[in-house]
Amino acid sequence: MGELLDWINFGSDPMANAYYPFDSYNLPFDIGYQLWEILGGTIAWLIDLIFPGNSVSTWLMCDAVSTLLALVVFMLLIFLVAFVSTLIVLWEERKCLGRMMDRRGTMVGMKGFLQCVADGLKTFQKENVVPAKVDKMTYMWTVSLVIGVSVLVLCMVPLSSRWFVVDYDTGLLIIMAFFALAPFFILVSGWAQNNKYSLIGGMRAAELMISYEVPMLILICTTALMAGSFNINDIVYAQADSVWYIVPQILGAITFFTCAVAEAERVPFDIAEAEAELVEGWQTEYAGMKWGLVMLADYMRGSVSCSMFVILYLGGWTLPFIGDGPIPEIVFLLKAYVVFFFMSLIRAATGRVRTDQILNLGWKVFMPLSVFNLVIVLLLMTGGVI
Amino acid sequence: MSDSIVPVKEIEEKMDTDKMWVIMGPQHPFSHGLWTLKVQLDGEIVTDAEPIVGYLHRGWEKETESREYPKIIPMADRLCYCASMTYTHLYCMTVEKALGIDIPEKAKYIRMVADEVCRIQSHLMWLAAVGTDLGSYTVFLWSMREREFFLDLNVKLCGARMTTNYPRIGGVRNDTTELFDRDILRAVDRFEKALWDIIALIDDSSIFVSRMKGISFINRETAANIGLTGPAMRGCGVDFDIRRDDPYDNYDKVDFEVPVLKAGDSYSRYMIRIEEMFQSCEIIRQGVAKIKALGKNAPYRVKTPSKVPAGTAFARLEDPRGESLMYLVADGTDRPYRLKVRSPIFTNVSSARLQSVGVRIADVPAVLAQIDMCLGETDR
Amino acid sequence: MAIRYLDKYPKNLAKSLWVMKPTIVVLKLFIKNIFHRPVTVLYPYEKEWIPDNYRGRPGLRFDKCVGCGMCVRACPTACIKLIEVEDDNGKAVMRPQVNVGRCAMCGYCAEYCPVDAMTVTPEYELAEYSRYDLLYGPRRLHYEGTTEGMEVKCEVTLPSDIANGNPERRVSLFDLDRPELIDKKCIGCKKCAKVCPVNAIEMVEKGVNDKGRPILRPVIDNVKCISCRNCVIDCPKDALEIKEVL
Amino acid sequence: MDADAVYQTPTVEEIASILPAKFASVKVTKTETRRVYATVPREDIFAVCTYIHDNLTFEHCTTLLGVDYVDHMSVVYHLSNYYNGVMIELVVDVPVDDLHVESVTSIWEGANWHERETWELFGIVFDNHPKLERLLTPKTYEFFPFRKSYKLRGSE
Repeated sequence: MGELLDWINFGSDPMANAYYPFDSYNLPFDIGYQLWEILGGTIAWLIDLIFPGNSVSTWLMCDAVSTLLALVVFMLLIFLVAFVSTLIVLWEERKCLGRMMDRRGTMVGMKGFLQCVADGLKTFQKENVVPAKVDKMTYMWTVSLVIGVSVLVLCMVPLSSRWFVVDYDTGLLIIMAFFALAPFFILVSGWAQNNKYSLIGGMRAAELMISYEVPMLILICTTALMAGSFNINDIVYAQADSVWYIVPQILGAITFFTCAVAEAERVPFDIAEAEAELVEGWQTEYAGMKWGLVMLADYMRGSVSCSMFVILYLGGWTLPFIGDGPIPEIVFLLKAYVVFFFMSLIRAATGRVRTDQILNLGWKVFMPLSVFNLVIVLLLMTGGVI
Repeated sequence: MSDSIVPVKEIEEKMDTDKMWVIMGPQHPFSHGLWTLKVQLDGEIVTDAEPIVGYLHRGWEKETESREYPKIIPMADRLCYCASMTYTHLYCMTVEKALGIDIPEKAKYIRMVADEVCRIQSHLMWLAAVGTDLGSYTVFLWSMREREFFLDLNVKLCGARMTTNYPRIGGVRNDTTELFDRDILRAVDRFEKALWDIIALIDDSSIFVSRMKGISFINRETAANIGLTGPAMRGCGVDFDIRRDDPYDNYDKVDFEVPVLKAGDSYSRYMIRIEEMFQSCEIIRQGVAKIKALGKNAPYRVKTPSKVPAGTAFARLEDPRGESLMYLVADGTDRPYRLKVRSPIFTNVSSARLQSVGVRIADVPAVLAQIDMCLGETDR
Repeated sequence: MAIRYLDKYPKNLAKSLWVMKPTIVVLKLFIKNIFHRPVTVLYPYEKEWIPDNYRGRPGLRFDKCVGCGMCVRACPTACIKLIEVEDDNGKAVMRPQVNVGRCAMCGYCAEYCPVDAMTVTPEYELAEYSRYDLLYGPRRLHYEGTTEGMEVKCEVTLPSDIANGNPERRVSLFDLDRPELIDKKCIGCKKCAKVCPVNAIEMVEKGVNDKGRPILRPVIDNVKCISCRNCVIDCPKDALEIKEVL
Repeated sequence: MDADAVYQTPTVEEIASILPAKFASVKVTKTETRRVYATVPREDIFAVCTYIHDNLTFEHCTTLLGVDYVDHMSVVYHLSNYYNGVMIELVVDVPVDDLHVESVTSIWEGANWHERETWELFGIVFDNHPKLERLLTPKTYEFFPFRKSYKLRGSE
């Protein structure tokens, strides 16, 4: 028995918890932990009120359980922030593209932001059509996997040194590995739809991947070489200590930007869903909410591409002369939006390249450029400039 | 091949690699209208193609046989939604030829100016289609924006945007209006500036140029033989323009250049049309000056008899898309006995196989956009 | 005239190997559009200005109409029909009814109206819930604010005038052609006088025939006549013929 | 006038004199500026067209159409020269009971679809045509809709 406030130990330090899952301070976990303290404390108090002296209440408030359930809240929080930032990216593209094309862009509520919500609701209400001759299991699973992988990789991008999911030493590699998974599912999905356009689209996704993946990894390794670590925190703070890597690696930054556009399958590299010749490419047979989710996944990948660019070349969440600042998460997101603006600009200004051109570009232009970039970095490092 | 460790050829034979027929259309983003292109693909490369048209066949020619001559003018508008003015013009020219009458100078100049407005507007429609076919929505919207100013000119001239119903047998429907006189030169000046922006978007972009340059070559002899006409033909090196070489309606009294390129690839066919828009602007400027010089009271429409004497007549003109011809058989009544329309696209699209074989499937829209498809006149 | 675009392009492809210039052009428009409005017209809320001669649905000035049926004959889609309505004095008159669902907005009815009662109107929002609602009766065809610019004049120049060196004379198409009587065929049935919408035909006695009955022959008042050809079409013996002035 | 020489820019007068000289059956009915009108019996049409294409350099077959005159049918050829804009109109009369004309597709590939169209709308068979199939109308049609014997519903 006791008062409600006795059960809620709000403001306790999560890091003092014996089961604290991270090595350093984690803001979303802290928020989640406090939320769970309020929520779980209330539940425990209620249970104790009904069954006085039971052990469930105390079990609920023990270190292990509260960490576990706080993690659930933490996950929801991470996803929510990532999701809303994706919606902002979506809105930004639609509005900016509209202005670039001399039209108005979205118009529904809040300068058009609510159009995303309206579209989501509309696709959600649509009938779930499964074409008769598709391979049903693969058809459903691949699209789930594409979306799942995109959500996963989106949530794994740290927004600051205190807003992260994993903080491994190979964090960058893990993100890139998950990021590169989607084209495999697209390939399978293209086959499963029993549609010639989808099949060609799926093949093209694979073709696209082999052209940009290698230079992209070389560029990442170059940055890791400069920072001396694959840890994202280390990379960001190494840039804060010296100079943003876009300055010494300007060539690499441009190449990475182009590869990131290809990675996100956006114009000019959206050959997998080239609407002029392939109707909608590998998404042809997906309708309703499935299509809506696939589109959302596209923007998630675009948002992740921008985040990676910010981490690798624009000093992440730090600002020059200021360092972390009071709200580094906002700084990070704003930087990502600026990068995304340039992606929209490229989309408005260019057309679609051909499949053989992207292969040529990947292996004959990007590959030498990235190696050249590596050489420059090595020379700079041996020269002791950095 | 022979010295590779894996017997590639053998494997390929065992793999039973079939070629794939992909049926693009009739509802496909690349087919601007209702038509089908069956393409046979070997991987991504087109090995065979077959165009299928006729989804929009309305029996236009048969239907004219049961209508009086003036009533066919609104019908001729509906032959092509982008170039309605030229078809109406062509029809009136044909009937005037059968009647053996000459129309007033002012009507000729007005028709010429209206035709060139129509040509610019049609070419802009084509430019928009090229933009989407090459994956850029910006080009589409910018061209459509420019096109709007010319549709407004149409409204000011005759009250309708696309189905103009403006030329009449023996002249034109009305004199140029004050609004038209005021706006036409302004619109043309404005358009030329805006067109350079669109050109900067396409011709200064390596992506667009590399998509169009060096694919789908057609040489001069083939282009003439397969009946390719219009800008597509001039892009293949045939130096012929009906406006210059077989002039009708005072085109011989204005000064303009006919752009011709010898390269014969998709890009040269594209460039011809862009240049033609600039030349049309020139023609409009000169034509408007000539109309002004003729004065307000000059006749613009003569009275014509309602019955056409028996006999045959044909006239041809340079449509935005190529050479169009109408052949009229009159039997002395107020209705035509037979009216045949030679649509340029009908012949141009029959060369779709020649144009698309050997290119990649990604280039099929880009190549066939240069035909400037319009199904109303193709199927009639 | 000079070739203007082909002289500048194609440039060396190596020089244009970048997408910089298009990007700058697009960025320029973007920055411009932050301060200016885009060219889009938000249609249901804003509307484009349209001139008076815009060809929307046909309009009718009821009091001017004489019910001659020229619009019916000129209509290429056969969407106009003459129906009987009461005019302001309660008299039954024939007035056109337009099926706007079939109307092609060609403006022929306004052009061929001899008394300019039919006009074009700038009204283009014509969607209705049923096809019946698309039938515009003579009263409904009336358009508030009909101006002079909405009338379509049909003025022609005669080829003979041009040949005679008088090319600036323009005549209304309806002041030219007049029906002409072929006296042998006429049976004096008065039908032409009945169908004439402007009462331009008067039956005049011209002597007496063998049986002693009066011979009636139509006499056409060329000033009143609007060359609507009703008499020619309705003549049972084809005794009237339009004489085309050229 | 050498009938076998190759003229790149034949004038109207040259055409009007050469054609009847080369083929006795060809009758030039009318000439205008840049226009020549002629009639050809159907036996000679292929030879005349080959000659016009090869020797008079008429590279382009603008159109080819059929007309149903009830008592006979006509096939009208419009051929144009790309060097001076001269057009030749050839009229070939075909009796109703034997609607056969030699195809000119092997001379001008551009005539291919026009011949197909004329066949499907009038039933005039073009011999040696590579692919005489229905083009605009459905493949199941068994009649020829543009003949005068085919009445439209509203026209009667």
